[in-house]
Amino acid sequence: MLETDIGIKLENPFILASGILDENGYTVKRVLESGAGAAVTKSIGSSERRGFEPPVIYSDDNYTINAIGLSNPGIEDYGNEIKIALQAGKPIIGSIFAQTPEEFASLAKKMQGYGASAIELNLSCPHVNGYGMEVGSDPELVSAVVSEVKSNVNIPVYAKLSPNTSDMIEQARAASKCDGYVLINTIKAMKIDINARMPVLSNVYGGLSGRSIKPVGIRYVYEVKKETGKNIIGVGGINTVEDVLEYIMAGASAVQIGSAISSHGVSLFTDLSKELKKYMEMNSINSIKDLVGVAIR
Amino acid sequence: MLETDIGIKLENPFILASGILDENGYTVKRVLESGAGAAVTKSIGSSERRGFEPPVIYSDDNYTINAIGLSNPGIEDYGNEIKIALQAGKPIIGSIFAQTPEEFASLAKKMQGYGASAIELNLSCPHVNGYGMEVGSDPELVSAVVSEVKSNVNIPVYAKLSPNTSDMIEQARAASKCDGYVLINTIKAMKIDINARMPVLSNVYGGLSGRSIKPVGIRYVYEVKKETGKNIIGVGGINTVEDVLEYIMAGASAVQIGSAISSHGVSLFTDLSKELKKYMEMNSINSIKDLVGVAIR
Amino acid sequence: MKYFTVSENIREAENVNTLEFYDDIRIIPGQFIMAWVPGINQIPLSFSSTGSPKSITVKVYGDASAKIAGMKTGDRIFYEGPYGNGFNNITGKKLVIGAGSGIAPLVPLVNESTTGIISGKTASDIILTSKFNPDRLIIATDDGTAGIKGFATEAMREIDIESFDMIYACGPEIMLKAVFDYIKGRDVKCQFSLERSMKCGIGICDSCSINGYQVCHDGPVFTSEQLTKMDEFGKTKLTYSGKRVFF
Amino acid sequence: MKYFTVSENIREAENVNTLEFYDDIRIIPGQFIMAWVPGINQIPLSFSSTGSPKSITVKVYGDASAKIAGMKTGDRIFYEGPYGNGFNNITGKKLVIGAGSGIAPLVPLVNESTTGIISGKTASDIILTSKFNPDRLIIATDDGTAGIKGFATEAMREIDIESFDMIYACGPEIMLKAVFDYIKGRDVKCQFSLERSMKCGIGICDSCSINGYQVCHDGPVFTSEQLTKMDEFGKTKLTYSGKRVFF
Ligand SMILES: Cc1cc2nc3c(=O)[nH]c(=O)nc-3n(C[C@H](O)[C@H](O)[C@H](O)COP(=O)(O)OP(=O)(O)OC[C@H]3O[C@@H](n4cnc5c(N)ncnc54)[C@H](O)[C@@H]3O)c2cc1C
Ligand SMILES: Cc1cc2nc3c(=O)[nH]c(=O)nc-3n(C[C@H](O)[C@H](O)[C@H](O)COP(=O)(O)OP(=O)(O)OC[C@H]3O[C@@H](n4cnc5c(N)ncnc54)[C@H](O)[C@@H]3O)c2cc1C
Ligand SMILES: Cc1cc2nc3c(=O)[nH]c(=O)nc-3n(C[C@H](O)[C@H](O)[C@H](O)COP(=O)(O)O)c2cc1C
Ligand SMILES: Cc1cc2nc3c(=O)[nH]c(=O)nc-3n(C[C@H](O)[C@H](O)[C@H](O)COP(=O)(O)O)c2cc1C
Ligand code: FES
Ligand code: FES
Repeated sequence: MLETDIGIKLENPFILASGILDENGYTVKRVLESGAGAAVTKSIGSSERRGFEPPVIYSDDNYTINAIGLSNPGIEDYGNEIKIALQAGKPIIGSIFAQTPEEFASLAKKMQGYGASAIELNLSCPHVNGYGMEVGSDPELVSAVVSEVKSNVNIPVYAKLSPNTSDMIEQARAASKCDGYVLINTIKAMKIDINARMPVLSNVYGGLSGRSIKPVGIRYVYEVKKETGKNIIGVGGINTVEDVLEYIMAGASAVQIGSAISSHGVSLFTDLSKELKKYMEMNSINSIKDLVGVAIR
Repeated sequence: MLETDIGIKLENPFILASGILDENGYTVKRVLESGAGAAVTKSIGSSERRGFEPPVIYSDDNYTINAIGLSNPGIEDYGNEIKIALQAGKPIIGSIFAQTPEEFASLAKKMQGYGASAIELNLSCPHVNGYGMEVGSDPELVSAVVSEVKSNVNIPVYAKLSPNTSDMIEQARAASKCDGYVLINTIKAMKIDINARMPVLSNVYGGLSGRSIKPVGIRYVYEVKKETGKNIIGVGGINTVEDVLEYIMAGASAVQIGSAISSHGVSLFTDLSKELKKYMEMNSINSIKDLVGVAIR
Repeated sequence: MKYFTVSENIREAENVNTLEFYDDIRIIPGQFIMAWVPGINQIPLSFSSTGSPKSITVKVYGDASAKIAGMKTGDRIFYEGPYGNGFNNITGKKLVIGAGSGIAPLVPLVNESTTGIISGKTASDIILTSKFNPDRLIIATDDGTAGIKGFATEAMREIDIESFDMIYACGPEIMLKAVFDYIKGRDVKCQFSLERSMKCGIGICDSCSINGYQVCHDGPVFTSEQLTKMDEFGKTKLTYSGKRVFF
Repeated sequence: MKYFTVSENIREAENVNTLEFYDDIRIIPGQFIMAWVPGINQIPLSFSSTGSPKSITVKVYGDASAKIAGMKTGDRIFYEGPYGNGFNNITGKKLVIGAGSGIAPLVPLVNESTTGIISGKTASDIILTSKFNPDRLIIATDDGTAGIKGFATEAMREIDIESFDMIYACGPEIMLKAVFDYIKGRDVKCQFSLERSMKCGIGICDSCSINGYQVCHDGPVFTSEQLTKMDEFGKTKLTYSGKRVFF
C-alpha cells in the first residue's frame, strides 16, 4: 500500500536526499537496506572536487546550514560507488551538477550507464559560485539543460529547483520538459558565532535545511503542483509522518529526507513506513495517490 | 551605553517590528513604556482594509506564519493612534504600503505630519497581491518609490526589503537613496492541516517569521552591509541577546522584534536591554557601534 | 492544529448548543480556544465545562458558530489554545453574572452555594439555567419575557452584592461596563471576562487590545482594579481593520 | 558554538601539548569534539582526561592542530560535540594500545592495574607515559629509539593478551588492522577507536564512513565483531572529495 510511482516505481515514498550519506556506495547501500525506497546520490560533477574546508556544517535543534561545496570524486570514479549501492536492489537516482547543457547531458548519460534509474538535475545549490543558484535563476539555461538531458537519456529526469528565487513558477515552466520537480533545495543562510565574532562556515554562506524550512517547502510544492500538475518529490524539513503527510497533501508523490537523519539515524526510514502504513489503515486509504494534493484549493 | 543612531537617535537598539502589537495607539504606547527604544507602526495604506478572515496566523514553537492581509484603518484615521503612541515620548517609525510612488509619498507626508520620526517603506509583504512582493521585485519601481518619498519628507526613510528574491543586492541598489535598510520581512510559506486536509490560513499562503528565519535574516544583513555599508535594521527571529549580537555583528545598527513577543511578552524589551548591557560591560564595549559588522570578512 | 472529538451535542435553546468531548487537556475556567472551522472562520469560544466531559456552549451568530453548533458525535472541533489567563476561582461565596452566551464560561465556577444572574434580550436568550441552584438564580430580560424586566444591573439591586466574596461577570462590554459602574464605590471584588474581536489569540495582532493590554493574552479576565485604569473600557474599541470606534 | 576555556597548557613532547580546562559537560571516554579554529579549520579531537580538569592532547600536524597546541591560559577552544559513542569501560583487567596521538583517548580508561602499549615512529612520538604504572607499560618504536623496536604488535607478543578482559586500541587504521589481525582467532575482546577524515561530526556528510557506518556517529569505537564484517577496514577509505582510495 506504500508503493508510489514517480516515473519509477518505489516500494515506499521515502527517498534519501542528495548530499546526505550518499557519497560512499556502502553507505547508500546501508541506507537502502535500512528501509529507504530509493536514494539520490550526492551531486556529482565532471571532475573531482575537494569542497570547502571545515566547518562545512553548522546545526542546532531546528536546522542545519551546510556549505560542503559540492565535494565529489568526479563522475569517472563514481561508477564504482553506484555499483556497490545497486547491490541493495533498489532504485538509485543520480544527482548531477554542471555549468552547460552539454556537460549535464554527458554526466546524465554516464549515470544511466552506471545503472541509475533516474536523473536529478541539481539546478539549485545555493553556495557554490557558477553552479546552482546561477544556473537555476536563468530560465533559458534551465530550459536548455532539461532539453539536452532529456534527449540523451531514456530514464526519468527530475529538476531540483532553488527556493532562492522571486519566481519559482517561471523556473518550473522553464524546466517543464522534465518528468518531475524536486522541491526544495536549501535556502541561502548563514551563522555567525558571537564569541569568535566570525561566520562559522569557512565559505561564510551556506544552505539552510531541516525543520525550519518545512513551511517554505510545503508552499513551493503546493504552488508548483497547483500550477503544473506534474509529479513532485517534496523535500525540506521532514522529520515525522505528519510532515510527510503535509507534503503529500500539498502535492508530493514521494518525499526525500536529509537533515533529519542526523538526529533520528537511518532507522527513520523504516519508522516512517510503519507510521504511514498505520495512518493509511486507520483512515482507510489504499494508495498514497489518493492523498496527493488533496489540500489544494 | 545602549544608545544607537540610525539617522534617528535611539536610547536602545530594540525596536518593535511592524505588524506586531502596533495597530492601536495605546498598545504602541505600552510597548514603548515597557522598554522598546522605538516602535514601527503597522503598515498603513491610503484607505481602510479589513484584511483576511481568520485564521490569519498559525504558529508553533519555532515559527509564525501570518496572512493578516494588511488590515489597517487607513491613513486618515491613523493620526489619532500615533498621537496616543507619542505620549510615550519615544520615536515612532511610520510604516506605509502603496502601489505607486505618488501614493507612497502622500502617505509618508501624512506620517511626518502626525509626528513620525522616520518612515519605513513596506516593499515586501509576501501575501497580498499587488503590494509587497510585486512592488519589491521591480527594481525600477522601488527606485522611483524611494526617490519620490525622499523628496517629499525630511525625516529618515528606511526601505524594508523582501527575502523572497533571487537578488537582494539588486533590490538594495534600487533603493539606494534611502537612509537605511530593514532586513528582512517574512518569507512566503504555508501550513497544511493534515486532519482538515486544508491550508490553515484563509489566504492559503502567508509569511514565515520567528526563530526559523534567523539564519536567512543574518545572511541578508551581512550581505547587504558588506555590499552597501549603509545603516541596517535587522529583523527576523530575534528571541535572545545572542540573536541580537549575531545581527549586530552581521552589520545591523539596531534590531526589530516581532513574533518573539508572543512567547516572551512585552517585558522582552527590558530583558534584552539588561542582558545586552551586561554583555557590553563584561566585554568592555562602550558603544554598540564598536560591534556593528565585526563579523564581516 | 489540535482537535476535540464531539461526544455529544446538547441543544440548550433555539440557536444555542453545547458540544461535549473528552480530553485531558488542563483548562482554567475562563480560558478559551480559537476554534477553526475550515473554509469559514476561526472564532474564540470558552469552556462551559472544564471537568469530564469538557464542553463549549455556542450561540449561533454567523457561519462559523452555526457550523459548530450543528456538529454531530464524532465530528472534530479544530482549535488552537487554550489561551488566556482564566478566572481566579475562589472558595468563598460567589456571584456570577452572565449576559447571553456570556454565561457559558461562568458555569465551571458554579457550585451549590453560588448565586447566579442570567440576563438576555428575551426569554430564548436565557440558557444554562439548569446549572444553578434554582433558589439562587435570578433571570432578567430586556423585554421581560422571562424573570424580571431590565438589564443585569436591575437584578443586582435585588441582592446584597457586598455579601459576596467575589463577583464574576461575562457578557458584552456595554453590559460589563454597567456592572462595573454599579459596583463602583461598593466594597466588593469583581472579575470581568471581556469579549473583543480576536484574530490571533496569541497576543500579536493587536485586534483585541484595550488600553494596550491584549484581551487574548493579558485577559480575557481583568479585575475591577485593572479596569479602573482603562479608559477604553466600555467606550472605544478597534474594528477588524484596526479602526477605532465607539461602542 | 560552545567553548572550553584553557586553564593550562602542558607540553608533553616536541609538538604535543595537553590543554586542560574545567567544564562539567559529561564525557564518555572515547568521545570527541569537532574543535573549530576560526579562519583555519575544524578538526576532531578526543579527551585525554574526562574528569576534572578535563583535557585534550593534541599533536601538531598542520595549521589547526598547531593553533590549538599553542593556546594559552584563558584562550577559548571552540567546539561542537561531544560526538560519538565512546568506549565501553569495563571494570576487569584492561590492555590499552595506542599509536602516536592515539594514546590520548585511552588515558581516561587507565588505572593502576591497566597494562599499556604505546607505539610510535620514533622516541619523540611516545607521549603520556606518566599516566601508566611503569611496571605495566611497554613502549615500541619503529626505529628502536625508545622501547622495543617494531610495531605495536611486536609489543603484544611480549604479553599474554588472552589474560585481559578487554583490549582497547587507538591509532592509524593500518596499525589497528595489524592489531585486529593479531588477535584474530584468539579468545579476547577488543574495542577499536577509528580515525577517518571528518567534516561534519553528526553523521550526514559521509566522509568518515566505513562500510556504510559513520565513524563519527556509529563509532568512533567499534568492537572486533563489528569490524569482522567490514571489508573496508584497513583497506579503502574516502578522501575529502569522496574519492575511494586504498590505504
Ligand atoms: C474570549 C471570548 C470567548 C467567547 N466565548 C464564547 C462562547 O463560549 N460561546 C459563544 O457562543 N460565544 C463566545 N464568544 C463570542 C464568539 O466568539 C462570537 O459569537 C463568534 O465569533 C461569532 O462568529 P460567527 O462567525 O459565527 O459570526 P459572525 O459572522 O462573526 O457574526 C455574525 C453577526 O453576529 C454579530 N456577533 C458576532 N458575535 C457576537 C457576539 N458575541 N455578541 C453580539 N453580536 C455578535 C456580528 O457582529 C455579526 O453581525 C467569545 C468571544 C470571546 C472574545
Ligand atoms: C575521532 C578522532 C579523534 C582524534 N583525536 C585526536 C586527539 O585527541 N589528538 C590528536 O592530536 N589528534 C586527534 N585526531 C587526529 C586529528 O584530528 C588530526 O591530527 C587533525 O585533523 C590534523 O589537523 P591539522 O589541520 O592540524 O592538520 P592537516 O593540515 O589536516 O594535516 C597536515 C598533514 O598531516 C597529516 N595528518 C593529519 N592528521 C594526521 C593524523 N592523525 N595521522 C597522520 N597524519 C596526519 C595530513 O595528511 C597532512 O599531510 C583525531 C581524529 C579523529 C578522527
Ligand atoms: C550536508 C548537506 C549536503 C547537501 N548536498 C546536496 C547536494 O549535493 N545536492 C543537492 O541537490 N542537494 C544537497 N543538499 C540539499 C538536500 O538534498 C535537501 O534538498 C535539503 O537538505 C532539504 O532537505 P532536509 O531538510 O530534509 O535536509 C544537501 C543538504 C545537506 C544538509
Ligand atoms: C502578525 C504579523 C504581522 C506583520 N505585519 C507586517 C506589516 O504590516 N508590515 C511589515 O512591514 N511587516 C509585517 N510583518 C513582518 C515583521 O515586521 C517582521 O519583519 C517579521 O515578522 C520578522 O521578524 P520576527 O521574526 O521578529 O517576527 C508582520 C509579521 C507578523 C508576524
Ligand atoms: S487576538 Fe491578536 S492580539 Fe489578541
Ligand atoms: S564526519 Fe560527516 S558523516 Fe561522519
